[in-house]
Amino acid sequence: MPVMKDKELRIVGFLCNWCSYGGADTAGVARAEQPTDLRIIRVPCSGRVDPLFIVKALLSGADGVLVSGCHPRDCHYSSGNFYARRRLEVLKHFLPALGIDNARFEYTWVSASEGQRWQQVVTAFTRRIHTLGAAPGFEDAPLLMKTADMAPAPLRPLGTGKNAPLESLKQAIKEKLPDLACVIGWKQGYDDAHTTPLFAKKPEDVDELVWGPLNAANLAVYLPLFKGKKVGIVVKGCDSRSVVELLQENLVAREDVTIFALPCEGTLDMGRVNEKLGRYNVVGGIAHGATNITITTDGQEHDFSMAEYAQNKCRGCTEPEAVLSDVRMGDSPLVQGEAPVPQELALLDAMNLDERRSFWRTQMERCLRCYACRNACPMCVCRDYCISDSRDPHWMTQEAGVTQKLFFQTIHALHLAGRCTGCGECQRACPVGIPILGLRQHIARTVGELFDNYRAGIDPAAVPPLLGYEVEERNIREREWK
Amino acid sequence: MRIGVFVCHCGSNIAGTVDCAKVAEIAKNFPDVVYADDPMYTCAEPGQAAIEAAIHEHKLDGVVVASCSPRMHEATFRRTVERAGLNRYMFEMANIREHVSWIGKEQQANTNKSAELVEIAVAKLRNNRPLAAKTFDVTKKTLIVGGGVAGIQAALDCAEGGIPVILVERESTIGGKMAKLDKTFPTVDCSACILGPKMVDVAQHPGITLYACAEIEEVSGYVGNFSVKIRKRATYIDWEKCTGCGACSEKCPSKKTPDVFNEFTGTTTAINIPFPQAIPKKAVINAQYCRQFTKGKCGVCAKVCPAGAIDYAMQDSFVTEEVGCIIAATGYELMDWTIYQEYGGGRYPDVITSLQYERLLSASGPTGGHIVRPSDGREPQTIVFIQCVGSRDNSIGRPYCSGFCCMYTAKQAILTKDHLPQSRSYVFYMDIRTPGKMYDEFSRRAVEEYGVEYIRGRVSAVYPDGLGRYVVMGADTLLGEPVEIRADMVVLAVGIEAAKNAPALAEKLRISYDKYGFFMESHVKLKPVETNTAGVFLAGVCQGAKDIPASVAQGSAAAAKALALFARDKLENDPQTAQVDARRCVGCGKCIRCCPFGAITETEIRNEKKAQVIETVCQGCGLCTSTCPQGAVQLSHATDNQILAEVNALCR
Amino acid sequence: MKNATDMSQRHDSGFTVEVGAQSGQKLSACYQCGNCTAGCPASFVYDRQVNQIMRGVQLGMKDEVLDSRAIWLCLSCSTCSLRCPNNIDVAAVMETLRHMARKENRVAVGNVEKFWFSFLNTVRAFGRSWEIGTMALYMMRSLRLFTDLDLAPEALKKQKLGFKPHVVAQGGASSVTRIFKRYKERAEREGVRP
Amino acid sequence: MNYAYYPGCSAKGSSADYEKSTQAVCAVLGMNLVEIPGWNCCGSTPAHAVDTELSAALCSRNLDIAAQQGVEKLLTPCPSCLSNLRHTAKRMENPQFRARVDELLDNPAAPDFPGVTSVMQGMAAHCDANGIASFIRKDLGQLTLAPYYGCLMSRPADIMDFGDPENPTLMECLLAACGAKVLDFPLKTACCGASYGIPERTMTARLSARILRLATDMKADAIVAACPLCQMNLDLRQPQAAKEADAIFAMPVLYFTQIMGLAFGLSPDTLGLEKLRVSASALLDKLEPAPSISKTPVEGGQSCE
Repeated sequence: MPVMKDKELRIVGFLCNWCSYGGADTAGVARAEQPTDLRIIRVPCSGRVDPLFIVKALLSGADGVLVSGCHPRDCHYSSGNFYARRRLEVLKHFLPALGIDNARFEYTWVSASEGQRWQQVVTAFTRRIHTLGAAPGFEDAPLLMKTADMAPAPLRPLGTGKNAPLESLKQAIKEKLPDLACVIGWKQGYDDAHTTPLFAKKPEDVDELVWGPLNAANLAVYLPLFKGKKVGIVVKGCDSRSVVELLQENLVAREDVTIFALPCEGTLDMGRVNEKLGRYNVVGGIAHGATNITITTDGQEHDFSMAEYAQNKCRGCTEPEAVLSDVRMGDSPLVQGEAPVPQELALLDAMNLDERRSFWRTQMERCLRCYACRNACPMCVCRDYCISDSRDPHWMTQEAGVTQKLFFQTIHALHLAGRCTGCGECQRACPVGIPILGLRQHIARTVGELFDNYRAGIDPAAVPPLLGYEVEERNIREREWK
Repeated sequence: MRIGVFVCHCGSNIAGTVDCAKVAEIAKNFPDVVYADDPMYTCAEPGQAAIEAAIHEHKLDGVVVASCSPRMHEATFRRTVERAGLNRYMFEMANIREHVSWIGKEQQANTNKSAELVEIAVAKLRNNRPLAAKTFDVTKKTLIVGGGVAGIQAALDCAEGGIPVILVERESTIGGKMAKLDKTFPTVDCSACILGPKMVDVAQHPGITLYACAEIEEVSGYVGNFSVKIRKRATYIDWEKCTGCGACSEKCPSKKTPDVFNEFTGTTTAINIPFPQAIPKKAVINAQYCRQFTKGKCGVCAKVCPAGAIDYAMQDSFVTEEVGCIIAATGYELMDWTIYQEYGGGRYPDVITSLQYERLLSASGPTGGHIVRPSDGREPQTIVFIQCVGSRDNSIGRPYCSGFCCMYTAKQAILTKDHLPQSRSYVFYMDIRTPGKMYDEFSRRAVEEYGVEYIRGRVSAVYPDGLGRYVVMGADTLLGEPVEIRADMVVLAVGIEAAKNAPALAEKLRISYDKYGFFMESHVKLKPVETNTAGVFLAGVCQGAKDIPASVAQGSAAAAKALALFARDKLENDPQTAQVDARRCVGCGKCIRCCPFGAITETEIRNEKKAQVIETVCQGCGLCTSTCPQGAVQLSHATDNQILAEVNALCR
Repeated sequence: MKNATDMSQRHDSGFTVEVGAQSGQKLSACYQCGNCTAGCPASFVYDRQVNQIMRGVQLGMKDEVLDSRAIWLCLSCSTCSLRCPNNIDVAAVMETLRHMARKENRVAVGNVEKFWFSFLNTVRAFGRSWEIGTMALYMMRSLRLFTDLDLAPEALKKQKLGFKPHVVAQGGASSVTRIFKRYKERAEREGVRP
Repeated sequence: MNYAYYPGCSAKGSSADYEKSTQAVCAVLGMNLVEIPGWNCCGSTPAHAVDTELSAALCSRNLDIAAQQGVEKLLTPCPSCLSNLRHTAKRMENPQFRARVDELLDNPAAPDFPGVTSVMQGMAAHCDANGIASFIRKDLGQLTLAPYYGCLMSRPADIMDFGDPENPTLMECLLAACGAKVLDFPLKTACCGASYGIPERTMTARLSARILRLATDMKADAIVAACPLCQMNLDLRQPQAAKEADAIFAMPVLYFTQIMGLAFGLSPDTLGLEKLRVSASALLDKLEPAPSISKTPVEGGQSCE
């Protein structure tokens, strides 16, 4: 049903049944006059309001969304609003990453007795939305193509790992192998220039293990498949954080996983490597220098220096060593300096809201909705039951529009809030090269800012911030209604 | 689906600013809507009959009523559709009165908005499923925490109603604060004389099991089936053997033990029975002062005990009770008034609390009921009562009124005159709050018959004058002047606060508490005894300031709730609970972590860990549903699809 | 006979708001317990008690409040603020009222202001206060030539008072003089009484 | 150890004895007080009573001088100066206020001011009770003293940071460390009438009389003050107070530094006792040589801070 043209805008409210819905009733009983734009959806608790409902509404044409629950400490369900506060605050920070003005979304607390306050809230919020005007859509945003810059100098010398104690590691793996269903590692792929996952079950399998800059894949993605079995996994520093996050979330049991780690000297951006190699028939050989590798295809030598061809994330990496391991070998590299703002995030930061909408429209038009990003993500443990392709719940339609695709990316990003370790596999897997990592990095930064510099996948005992709360949040301030 | 829509005029309440007929007309175009009408009063008997008739006539399998707030009449209409054979959850409401007609005057906008709200309701209804309550067995037994007058009343009422009671008391005797009082207002009845028989009834009632010196350790389970682990603190005396003869206490050499029962107005022995009417009348050793414990030798009590009940090696022990409901009656404590440095911060011996004064008044108190100054044992001639010490004071974070201080201050002033006819009493007050039966008359008697001087103003400071008396610096705001009184004794009407460990107990019971530690009732006005956890009820001051009759009344009310609960052999749950789709569940336990009620547990299905909802514990908040990334947990009647349908109806 | 105060006529809500804003205090929080009055050491010389001043401010009774002697006799000991159960900095309200009264040239207790200026004049001249100078100036201004004359012999005998002002070295005195000059000029510019 | 020092105007006039004894006692404790150069009057009560910005300008000039000298902590003996300086530092945190004050100054004030604290707290921070006890040469055991802080020292609590605003105990701690018997003096933070002795003599006389009366009734040998104005009201104006109260007072009113000096064996002359109107000779008669220099720790023995 259309809104009343030139008079009303589409404003959706999610109100908890016990306090705010009652507050709105109280306002009504008191005949407290209010603008007519707001449409209220009654939910049991503000904690029931999945942030995705809000994004869904905003992407589908809502001009404003208001969530209201019981005041902190007054939750009918004792703590639902505490969880809501964290999740909605993260969403509030995230919306601008999509190009949506976060003034269009607000959450607040109104008790059943606060009819007057409810009137104030509705009036102020409606006025605010009218000041902002109708929400600009994505479909008609002007096209804008932008790419991320290359990251600045690495924080540690990058290399090819040719001197890593690979043989000792193999020996150590073989010693543990009898107790393990298998050990996950890398082996040579369809040619010398590529690797593929190795699932070593027998000692001779272990001999196939390789180590070096071609081991870009994050093998933690396979761990949940072995849930309940004892397995080993070989990790780079970044991979180890995914393993820790899986441990934090009970998706893998600590006693079931044996972590083998070598210090990582960086991995290659295979996208650019493949681009340079071009089409070829046969790999003639591959030579590892200290800081470069040389791949010979069809008799022609291609030199790839780590300094130039390493993945962006490796340059900003401050954790080349595993944050948690059972077997660790090799010398610790010296990391100097602070992690820079990741390039994909810097790209987003440099744009205003209009540009971001244009940017995402442009990128989403290229999206094939192939779900490679999801399948590569070690945190996407829903697998066959991802809500983006289910009927119950039925979050997404099969329509191939820009907003549906962006909504899928939002589902992925919000489901990763406080969980994403920034391994970048989603983006690496994207066949059309959409810098979707920026959305995850944006949320990770927000989570760090709100929750005491929390970083996912560091401490196996840490409670992921969106699965917990503080009665008095240190960094979340209630916004006043004037 | 066949949906019927009823757009209520509510007289002119809705129809005044909403074109109800037009809304009904628009509604006919919504998917699955086969019937729409706009009755004058839908909730009235003819209105309800019309709905029932329409259900039969048009073979409706879902009904939307657009009228007032669902908080008003959802239950009414659910019963209506149920009478006509529909499942009560195949019904939705659109609130076009409180949220539309009463808050805006423009008919066009209101009509449009009403139609949209009906559309949302229809969209939701199309996703509704019939829900059925589950039944389960109950353990017909009540556990009461706290043996003050509220807990005692609740225990006796439950037991009389045939429900066995477990009464858990932290101290070594029941009786609570009331047992310490000398007289009660407004009748000036002897407190011990009216409470004593009730305490004896508790001891003698076959249906009541009393654990004194005991505290709640752990609570698990849900309404009808709680399991409560109780810690029985070591008393160092085998109560099975102790006869309460008091021989031990007579001979105990540690005579300087602070007397908790007497509010530290005197001392007692390290082994003692708090007062003669104590229930259970059993001795307890205070290990902090007992020489056997502090010096490692003594053993006098063990030698003199005729029953051989002394056991210095006793340890805390535990007992677990299965009960169907729990009544919290943990009472209150006085706030720590010594933060008031301007009243001496506890340094002046003759500046005492009202409860200490109560012990001085009491014949069983340390002075045998003689009012004397703690400093020198002399009878005071001038006594100043200061009200609102620690009440209605924002500067110390206690904005609330403690409720009964006005009355007991009047009582104490009256009793003072009875004890010491020559004395003069002054009461500094801000407001006199006496809204009870015969209460104001009583406080007027203090003024008119007993000559108590009431002075309207707060006291700024109290200090010793160096000559044995105290200077009380106050104001008489009616006079518009500061006033000063040389007093022999100052009695502070100290404000109340929740029992120290009330928040810890609330966490165990999974009930809410306010920032002062008082337990939250389920609804301020309409559910003052219930809590947000089904099967946990409140009685007495633990829920908020109240006097003895109100505490007793709430104790009885809580008992009535328990008896009503147990009147049925089986309980039904509210079917609006979370459901787990085991196929979708990956067993990550995020829902278990977040559930505020511990209603989700881990189970194993074909060797895989899965979440499982205990439907009787689930309160239906839906936090799990918004937490589960796979959408594997869905809150019935507020599923993702139901809410999405509403969002989609609005945003397209 | 005095007529009843017509509250509807008396209420100058602008005054209430202004006092609240300048003092930074929430005046509506005052529930008239009288604690400020009870503890005020100067109350016995007041024409209106502190709680009455607070009530007057709440009711917007500007003239009654600004013309009261009490706001001039307040010792600024802040006992009232310390013990206020509603966290109102009553002393700050009193000081605000004094400032407002001064700026409107309503000085109910002239001697107090005369004493302040006598004191400040010595500071302006020498950079530091000078007791004898202050006294001399005050006696001239207030025409109370015998002020504390009873103390003089003892004070002089004990050499309690310096006959010569203490002048701040390093040009400090003139620097202080300039502070006063700028203060006065600015007040005149802003049209308030310095 | 050197300490930056702001003596306040009365140190150069009516409270020269406070200044003298402060210097002498600090010297014994090993505290060298160094006046900041070119300091001016803080404006005292008249300045802030007239205008907060004027008061702040006068104080800021001093704080600015200290800041230019690189001072981290400035000591002052006078509670009124302390109050004004600390209030100013607090108010200058507000940028609008600061801008208004800067307009009055020759140069804009330094962005960060040093902390200001009382000499009394400075002593307590410098040495603990045992440290003080080690300097004792005279036994004060026969003296019963009424500590009196006045109203400014401890409040407002958030500005002054001087312990409980109703019941500060630092002076008690120092006096006890010196071996004296210290009364729990209830009017220790009551107001003495401040500078109203001149324009409203009756008020000051009545308020001072109240304090003198209580100390007399509590059988104090002396009132111990920490504020020049309080001392003057209670001592020099004692006859005025007595007349107002229709009483006879003979209550010596000493500065706490004078008492400490006596305990340390300093001569009455060094401590400026001759400046007292009410003679302290009765006190001096009660002093006895300390039997031996106490090495046993004072009860509590810990820091007075």
